[in-house]
Order: sequence, then C-alpha cells, then structure tokens
Amino acid sequence: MLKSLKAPVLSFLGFILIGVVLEFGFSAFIQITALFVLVNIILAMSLNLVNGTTGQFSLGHAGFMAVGAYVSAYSSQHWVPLPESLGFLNFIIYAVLAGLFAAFFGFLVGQPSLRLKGDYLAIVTLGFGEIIRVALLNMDFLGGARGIHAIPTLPEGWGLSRFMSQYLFGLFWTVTCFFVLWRIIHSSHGRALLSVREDEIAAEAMGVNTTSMKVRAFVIAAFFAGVAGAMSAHYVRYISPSSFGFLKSVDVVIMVVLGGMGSMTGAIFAAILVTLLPEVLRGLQDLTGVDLRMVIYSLALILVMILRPKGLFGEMELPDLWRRYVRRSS
Amino acid sequence: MSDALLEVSGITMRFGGLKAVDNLSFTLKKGQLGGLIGPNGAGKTTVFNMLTGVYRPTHGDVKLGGRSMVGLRPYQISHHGLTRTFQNIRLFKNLSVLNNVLIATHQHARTGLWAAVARNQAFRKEDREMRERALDLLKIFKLDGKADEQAGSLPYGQQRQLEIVRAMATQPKVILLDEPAAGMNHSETHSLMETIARIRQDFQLTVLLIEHDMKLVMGICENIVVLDHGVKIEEGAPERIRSSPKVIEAYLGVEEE
Amino acid sequence: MKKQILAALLSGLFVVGCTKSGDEIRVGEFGSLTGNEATFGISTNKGIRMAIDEVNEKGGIKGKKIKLITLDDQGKDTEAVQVVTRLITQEKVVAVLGEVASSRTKAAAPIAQEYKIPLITPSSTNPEVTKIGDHVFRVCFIDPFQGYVMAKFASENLKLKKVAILRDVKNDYSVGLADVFAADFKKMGGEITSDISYQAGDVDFKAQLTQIRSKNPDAIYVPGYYTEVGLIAKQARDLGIKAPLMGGDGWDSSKLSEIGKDAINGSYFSNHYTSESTDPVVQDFIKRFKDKYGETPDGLAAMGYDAAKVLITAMERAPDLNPKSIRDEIAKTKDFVGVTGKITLNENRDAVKSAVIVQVQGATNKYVTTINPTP
Amino acid sequence: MQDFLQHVINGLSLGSIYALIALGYTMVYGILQMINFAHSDVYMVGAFASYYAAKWLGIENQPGLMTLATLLVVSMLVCSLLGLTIERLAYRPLRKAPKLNILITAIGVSLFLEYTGQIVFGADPKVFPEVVNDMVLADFGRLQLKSSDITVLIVSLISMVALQFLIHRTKVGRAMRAVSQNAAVAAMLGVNTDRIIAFTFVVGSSLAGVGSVLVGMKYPKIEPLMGMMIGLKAFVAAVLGGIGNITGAVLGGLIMGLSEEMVVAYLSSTYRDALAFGLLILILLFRPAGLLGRYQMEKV
Repeated sequence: MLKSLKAPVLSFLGFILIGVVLEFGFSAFIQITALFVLVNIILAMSLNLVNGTTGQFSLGHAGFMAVGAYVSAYSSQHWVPLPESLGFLNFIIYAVLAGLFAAFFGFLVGQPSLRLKGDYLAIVTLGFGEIIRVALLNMDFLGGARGIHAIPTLPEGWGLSRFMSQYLFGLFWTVTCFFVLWRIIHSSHGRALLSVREDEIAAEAMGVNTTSMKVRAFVIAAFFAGVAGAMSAHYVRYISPSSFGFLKSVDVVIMVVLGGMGSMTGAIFAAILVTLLPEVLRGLQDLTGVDLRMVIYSLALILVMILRPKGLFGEMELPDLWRRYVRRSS
Repeated sequence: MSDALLEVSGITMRFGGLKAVDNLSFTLKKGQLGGLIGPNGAGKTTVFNMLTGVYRPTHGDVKLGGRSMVGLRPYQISHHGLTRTFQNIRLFKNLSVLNNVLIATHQHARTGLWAAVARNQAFRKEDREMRERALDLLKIFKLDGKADEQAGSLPYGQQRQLEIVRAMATQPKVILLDEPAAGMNHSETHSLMETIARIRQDFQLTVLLIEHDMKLVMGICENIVVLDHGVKIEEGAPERIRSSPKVIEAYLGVEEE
Repeated sequence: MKKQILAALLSGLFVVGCTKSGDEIRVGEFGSLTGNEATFGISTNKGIRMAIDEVNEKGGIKGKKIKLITLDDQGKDTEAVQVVTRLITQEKVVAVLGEVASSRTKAAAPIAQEYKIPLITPSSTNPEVTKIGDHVFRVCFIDPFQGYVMAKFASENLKLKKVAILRDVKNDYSVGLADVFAADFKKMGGEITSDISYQAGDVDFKAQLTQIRSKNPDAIYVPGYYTEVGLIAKQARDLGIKAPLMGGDGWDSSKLSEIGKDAINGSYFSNHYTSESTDPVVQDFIKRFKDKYGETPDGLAAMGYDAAKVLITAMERAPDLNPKSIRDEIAKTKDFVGVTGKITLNENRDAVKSAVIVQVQGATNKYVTTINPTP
Repeated sequence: MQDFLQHVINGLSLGSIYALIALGYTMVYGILQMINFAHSDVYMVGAFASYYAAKWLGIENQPGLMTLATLLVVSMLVCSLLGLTIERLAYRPLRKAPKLNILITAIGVSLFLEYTGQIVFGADPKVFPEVVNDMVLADFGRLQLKSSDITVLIVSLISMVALQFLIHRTKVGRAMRAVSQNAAVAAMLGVNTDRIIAFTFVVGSSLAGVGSVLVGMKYPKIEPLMGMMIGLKAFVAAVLGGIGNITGAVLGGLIMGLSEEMVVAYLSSTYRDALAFGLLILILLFRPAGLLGRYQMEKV
C-alpha cells in the first residue's frame, strides 16, 4: 500500500514550493487567481473523464459544482465537527460531504445518459445544470437568488498564513483528483470507459456493462466537481446561483476540448491557460479602456477548433508528447 | 436434448409489420460447429442480434446451457459465455490491439475501483495476468508483434482476426462468427479454416458461423441451418443441404416454366 | 515530474509589479460601468469624480492630490470580488467607494473588512451590508426606512387599502424592500393582495400582472431596478391595469421613462434627493454638475458626490492618511451637510436621513413630499 | 375565465416568437446535424439593426405598417448576411470535423457576437422604436386583445406558411430536403450542397430577424445578452417538437410559450426557466426523437 502512495506524496511536496513562491512573491490578487487555477484543474480533469475518456458529452458540470459549493458553504456555517485546532480537517470533511452530494446528483444525471447520445445528451445535461441552478434560486434557506455570504475560509494555524492553508487545501485535492483519475483511466476500468467511447455496441457485446460505466463516470466526475465547488466557495466566500450558470459549464468544456479530448495533462494545461488568459488580458483592458477579454477568448476558441480540432495535446498525455516532439528534435 | 448447449426455440423478430425472422428453431451441441446460411437479407444477422441480446425476440426463447437468455442485456449474455464478431468490423479503432483484447477480459476482473486507485498487490498481479493471457491469445493469430499498434491501422484480414481474438478473450462457451471470411482471398480463407478448427479443439469452443463462402461452410460445418426470408427452409449435414431442392431454389431461383 | 513543469510555468508567467508613488492619495471606486445596470455605475462615478476634482483643484488634502482608480465590475458579483481585491492588494488604495447594488457590495465588502480598508457605499440600502464589519459605511438610508416611507405614503397620503407586490427575487435590494413594505403596510391596516416575483433580466411579466389584476389592487409596489420597471409599467397598461405603480430609488434613471413612456406616468417612487428642491446647497450642486457634465444629476450622482465628500472631509480631519485613522474619522461623521440632506452615521455606520417621494411626469420626477426618519 | 383566456393569448404570442426562432435551429440541425448556438445572437443583432435603422431613417416614432415592413426587411437582410458569414467563415471549414468541435465553435461564435455586441452597441439596455401603434383591438371586460399581440400572431403565421411553401413547393425547398436526408447522395445528383446549406442559413437567420422585430415590438428593451435565454428556450422548443422537423419546431414553440405562461401564472415565476428544461428532459426520456421527430435505430 505504501509503495503506491509514493508518487502522490512526492508530487504534493513538490508543489508546495509553488505555494511558497506565491506566498512571498506575489500580491493577493495573483494568489486568488492561482487558487482558481487549482479549482479549474480539478473541474477540467473530472469533466475529461466524462467527455474525453467515456465519450459522453456533458454540458452540465457547473450544476455539480453548484451542489458541492452550497453543501460545503451551508455545512461550514452550521456545523463544526472538529475543535478549532483541527480547523483544516473540518474543511476536508465539508469537501467530502460536498463531493458525495454532488456524486448523488451525478448518479441522477447519469440515468438519461443511458438512452441519449451526443447533442441530445448535451442538452439534457445542460437542462439538469439549469434546473439545479433554478432550484437553488428558490431555496430561501440557502439565500435564494442572493446566495450565501461570509462563507468561512480556511483558518490560519500551525504557522501557516491564510493563503498557504487555502493553497494546501486546494493542492491536496488537486493531487488526489489527479492520481485517482490517472490510475482509474490506466486500469481495466479505464479501458472499459474508453471502449464505451469507441463503440458502445461492440463494448456491450464484449461484456462491458456500458450503462454502469457511464453512470460511474458521471458519479466520479460529479464527486470531484463537487469538491471543486466546495473549494471555490471557501475561496470566494460568497456564492450565488448565477455564478454556476450555463457559461461556467461551457468554460470547463472548453478546457477539456482545448486541452485535447481524453488527455488529462492536456486538460490541466488548458485549465491553467483558460484561467490565466482573462487575467492577463485584463492589463490590455486598462490600455484600450474596453473589456476585450471575452472577445479575444471566444475568437481564440474558434481558431483553435478550426486549426487544431484535436486540441493542443490531442489524445496524448504530456510524456507521449515529450517523447514524440522533444526527443526527436534533440 | 440434454447435451444441447444452445437451444433456439421458435424465435420471431417483428419490425412493425415485417417479420424479419419467423418462428426459427435449432440447437447446437457442445463442441459442434454449426452453419447459418441463406441469401442476402434472409435475416441471418438479425438472428445473431437476437441471440446476443441486441434485439429482444418478439417471442420464442433462447437457452444457453439450459438458462434462458431472452431479456438479458448483451453484456450479461456475454458473461454467460456467448460472444460474437460483427459483419462490418467493430473494433475499437483508436485503441491499441492489446487494449482491444484487454477490454474483453475486463468482465473477469476481480479487483474493484479502489484496488485500481490504491494500485495494491492484487491489482498489479491481476493486471499482469490479464496482459499475459491477452498476449497468448494474440500469439495464436501471430498478432502479438503488433500489440501496441492502433487497431484501425491493421490490414483488413488482420482486423478480422483481431475481432475473433477479442471475442475469445471473453472466455466464451459459444462463439458466433458473422462472415469471418468476407473479403478474404483463397489462402487467407484456408488459414482461417485451420484456425477455427484449432481454437475449437484447444478451447473446447462451440461455434456458429454465418458465411457465404460455400466451400468454407461445406468444408467445416457439421450442421447447417438454411434461412430464407426469415424462415428455416432446411437443416442438416452439409451433404443433405447440398442436394436439397428448396435450398437450390432459394439461392438460384426457379427456372422459368 | 510533469506536474512540476506546469506549475513552474504558472509562476513564471507572473512577473507583475506595480509602482507606488508617494505624493498622491489613492482612492478606489468600483461600480457597474457596463452590464444591465450600467447607468447606476456611470451616474455614481460622475458624482464621485466631481467631488474629487473639486478638492484637487483646491490643492487636495494635506498637500497631496487624490488619485481616483475606478474599476468596472460589469454588474457581476464575482467580478466585484475580483476587482475590489485588485484595488486593495494591487492598487494599494487607502479607501474604497462603491457600489450601488446591495448584492455586489455585500460580495465585495468582506475583502475591505479583512484588509482593514474603509469602504463607503453611496446607495446600497440593504441592512445587512454594514453588518459585514466595522470598516463598512453607507451614506444613504436603509431599506427598513425606505420600505416604511413608501408604506406610510401609500396608507396615509394616498389612503390606499389594497396593494400588490411584484418583487425581483434576484436582488437583495428588492427582496429587502418588499418584505419591509409588506410588514409596515399591514401594520398600518393595509392589505397585501398578492406577492408575486420575477427575475432581473426577464422581459415578459404579463403572466404575473394578469394574476395581480385578478385581485384589482389600488396600487402595485415594484421595488425593482429601472431596467425591468419600464417594461412592467408598459405591460400593466397593456393589460388595462390603471392602478399606479410604486417603487424605490432603483427607479432613478433617465431610461425609466424612455422605456416606460407614458405607461409609467403618475407612478411614485422614494428617492434620496430631488433636483427640484429649493435648498440652495442642492441648486448650487445642480448648477456645477450641469456645467461639468451638461445634464441634471440624478439621485445616484448626488449620492456618489456626498459619499466622496464624506470621505474627503474625514481625510481632512484625520491626523494621518493611513486607512485606520481615516476609518475612525468617517465613523465620527455628524450633521454633515450633504446635497442629499444632513448625514449622521449612527453606531451601525448607517446614515439616518429623510427620504423624498417623487411622481414620474414624463422625463422629470415631480417632488411630492418628504418623509423624515422617526426620532 | 377571462384571465385564463388572457394567459392563452399571452402564451400563444410568446410561443409564436419561440417558434420563429426554433425554426432557425431546426432547419440548420436538419441539414447539418449541428446545434447553431450562434442563432440566438443573430437574432440579437437583428434587433439592434432595426434599432439603428429606425434611428437612421428617422422613423423612430412613426408607428405603422410601413415602419413594421421596413424594420422587418432591414432585420431579415442583416440577419441573413450575418448567417451567411458565420456559415462561410466558421462552419464550412469544419464540415467534416467531429460533432463536438462544431458545437464548441458555435458556442465560440455565440460568445463572440455577444461580447462584441456589448462593446459595439454598449452594454446598457436600449429602447426599441415603436413599430405598431398599440391600441386595444377588442376589449371583453378584462380580456385585452392588443394590436401588438395580434401582429405577432399574424406575422409569425405568414412566415411559417411562407416557409412551408418554400420547403415543400419549390425546387430549392426540394433540394434542401434532399440535402438534409443525405447530403452525399444529393451532391451526386447535382445539388450544389454548399449553396443549399448557405441558403438554409439565410432562411433560418431571416426568420430570426422577423422574430427579433416582433420581440422588440412587444418588449421594447434590447441589450446584447438578450439572445441567450430566449435562444436556449427556442432550441428546447425545437428539440421538443423533434429537431429537424419544421412543423415540430412550430408545435414545440407554441407548447413552450403556453406552458411557460401557465407555470408563471399558476405556479411561480421563479420556476419559469426550470420548466423549459424539465419539459425537455421528460420529453426526451420518453420520446427521444421529440414529438414529431423520427427515431433512427442504430443499425448493428
């Protein structure tokens, strides 16, 4: 058991360096953006499991994120399981709770995916996302349209500043999500998911229970989307139904498609790019005085789809790219 | 009846008004090599689809080893040991040859999702075994050299063979081959006949074959069922089929009086 | 490890530094200069800029000129959070002015509170805004008072018995006002015939209005923003509803009569100020505003001006210009003579002020009466 | 009872606008099997085109049939041009690309139009000119029959009848139907598929142009993001009726308009958007091809 924990722990420690660099080198505005990068990486990796690996096109990922965000926000305001000193672990519990709730909704949304394909499934998942948003809009105990304010954030403690504890919390989940998904995809279960994408009828004939595979993909992806929702709730400390609308789902789909369908490292790279692009362009906004961010973002999207339909990484992961492009040239 | 492995009794498939298959019955004994022939559009592939659960027969029953398969999902039927190849090849084109076979062995994987995430002993052992078994199967058709190539990039003949290997990887009792020799030249068909004989013997497999190549069918099938417009018009050993007037008429049509 | 390469790329991208010059006082402002409620942000900005330009012309404060940094939150809550974080942590402002809409102020105020930077909202009337922390102030009245004002006007001045409510569920401001109005109007013996909701951004209200019409109320209280109220008025008249509409300071925009046309005529709304007041301070402000911008100031411009003036006078009184002492001075604001009336900040940092009731007559809003806060 | 009739009128009028826009979605999907997400923003541009045209021609407050006709023509022209350009630049290069890439491109075009619109037209709401002098045609007690509602119904009816005539009675219509059945075979039989596809975009976009003038008339507040929600609902209506099926789109649109009106009237207005999608999910679960669509069994 221990041998298998080596890689995740090592990469977790490795990335703490980035946190330290951010802590001392940069302003809070850049730190918040870095936290959002972690949130989007988890969203992109988890959606990649559904859209990329299993070939089921979901346009409702923000719905699961919303469920996670609300569950974590509400529970953190009303229930403190562990004493103050272990405050950090409280948030892990809230995030797991958020993930489980979102996973349940993933199970629900998974059902229609058994009968519908392609565009129809995309529209139904979009519908689910919107229904979750409107349901939240009508729940007054969750603040209705006005959302929840002053959501508690990660406590300082053990010599860590607020940002560091937020960063570690996010990093913990990013590394966990990465290794869980990476190992599932590179196992027999992962191959079964790929077979559903390739040819459902052949997969079923070869003994793959395609329905349970699809539902499983939705449930796992929804769990991590819920966790990402919980993270963003505690980072922004204010959530409202409108921040989890249809456009948020589109953002995540764009990360998956831009990165390359089925490529996890592609999704990570695209998630970083898509999160940073608007912030980098914000500088441009001061020059031109006009907010060109979204115009450039949507134009870039169209051009990538036409020039590089396979996405930046295609179906390959970073190591394959490394072998193919870097080694050959050296 | 007792040693009949596959019993098909009175299965009918109705699409709206059209009866694609009408009240078909036949049996297949353990280890036997059966043939299912008939002119184009006779309903042969529809029969295969009914046996494997893709279509649910409008009525009639299909028993495998005494258990009824009607109403079960294709993957459940595959777990019971009945597998197939497809008339137009349905390989997982973008995946590697090895992965195509490994997917078929997934149903026998014991280790669960958590084992995969934890990468524990049991998971690594089973993963190794699955790969070895898959490579052994590939060796039969000498495809093990191309294990890492994309299935879609193989030449046509080898893609056909890979589909058979993939079907065998589900550790079936009965294997349904849907026109395996389609598009093959003479020597390829000959080596296919040898391979089918060998896998029947090595793996005690029962085989049901849809084929247009009469030389192949008459050569290796022990019992042949002839379908025409969804109705069984003849059944029996190859000699009986070769001489039966009804079969000739169905294939060659009746001379103008 | 591949993950490390990516993360290194992430931090490498960030070589952003900003220069800090010592000889100016950096004041931040955030508002919706684009998006649905763009006119709110633009009017408030004009009021604030005027106040700051005037003080800079007179040599600024303690020999330093004020540099106003205005960022647009596009009318989105999450954007407001990002923008205020940038103002405080990157632009290093000593005080923040803003936001008209209560929901966006509530989203951004915790950040100002956390970094101990004083924030003055010119016109967020939702009571919870100032509860966020001791660094959050407002120079306008709060919804409990504004709701009470319209309830009092409806029952005592207009002698109405049956009023329907049509509230915008998407905004704290509207929900807050509607609740208070319903409670106060019932206390004054009135009856709420129906309480139906819509969402900011909707365009079709015929279904709700048809339901309201079935109870034929004497008036309809619509405490929403001008963007929807114009359409609601038009569709109400389409359905033959003659009853006048009533609302709050969210109506205060030239676009209201543009969209509503004559359907909105005769309707009343409560506001911070009216350009017809004969008070010389108000008339002088209007003249200077017209000279500078060529248009008469609306309530939000006046509130923006007053908010900036309260900040400026506090900075003049403060011993030094760091946020802590500015905050303490703002808290001591007492009987400040503003364009929108005398401003005194009570212990929960709200302003205790009177409100005016105006009636829409085409493009102008006729002054009807003033309602003072109960002592 | 009069209230119920009033709701029916409101619902039909709202529904016919959904139908007009849904027709655009259904025609493009029928021909290219793609969801043209940008369709709702073509509709938005149509509204702004009429707004600026009215200002420029100085017919801003001269309501009447002439104004209605001019604005309709202007809007249809601008929308058709825009539809053509989008098809030519964004969709044609992707003719062979996987479905998902086309969908993302369509979303990209939609976002591009929305955000450029915010910069070019300005984000604050604008007031649509008066198109038809809005007087009460008939007045049964509380039941108000407004000229604007009637105009919407009449204009939509004319457009749908014209479309039906075009599709089923003309050579171009036959070619369009052929291409939607099987583009490859149609091409072999001498149909210039690219031109027919472009023509479909023209027809679809001009219907959206009609829709935008009607909406501008009924709800005179226009802003760059106005297409988003109405676009989603019109698409749901198209899927409801059976995507690709012309009459289905009209039926879906009317059902959507009526049910939305009834829900807001008798349930609560905040469930308005959820209804649209709830209806869609129910329909798709029980009739995966929509009400009038035909369900193609996947051949094994």
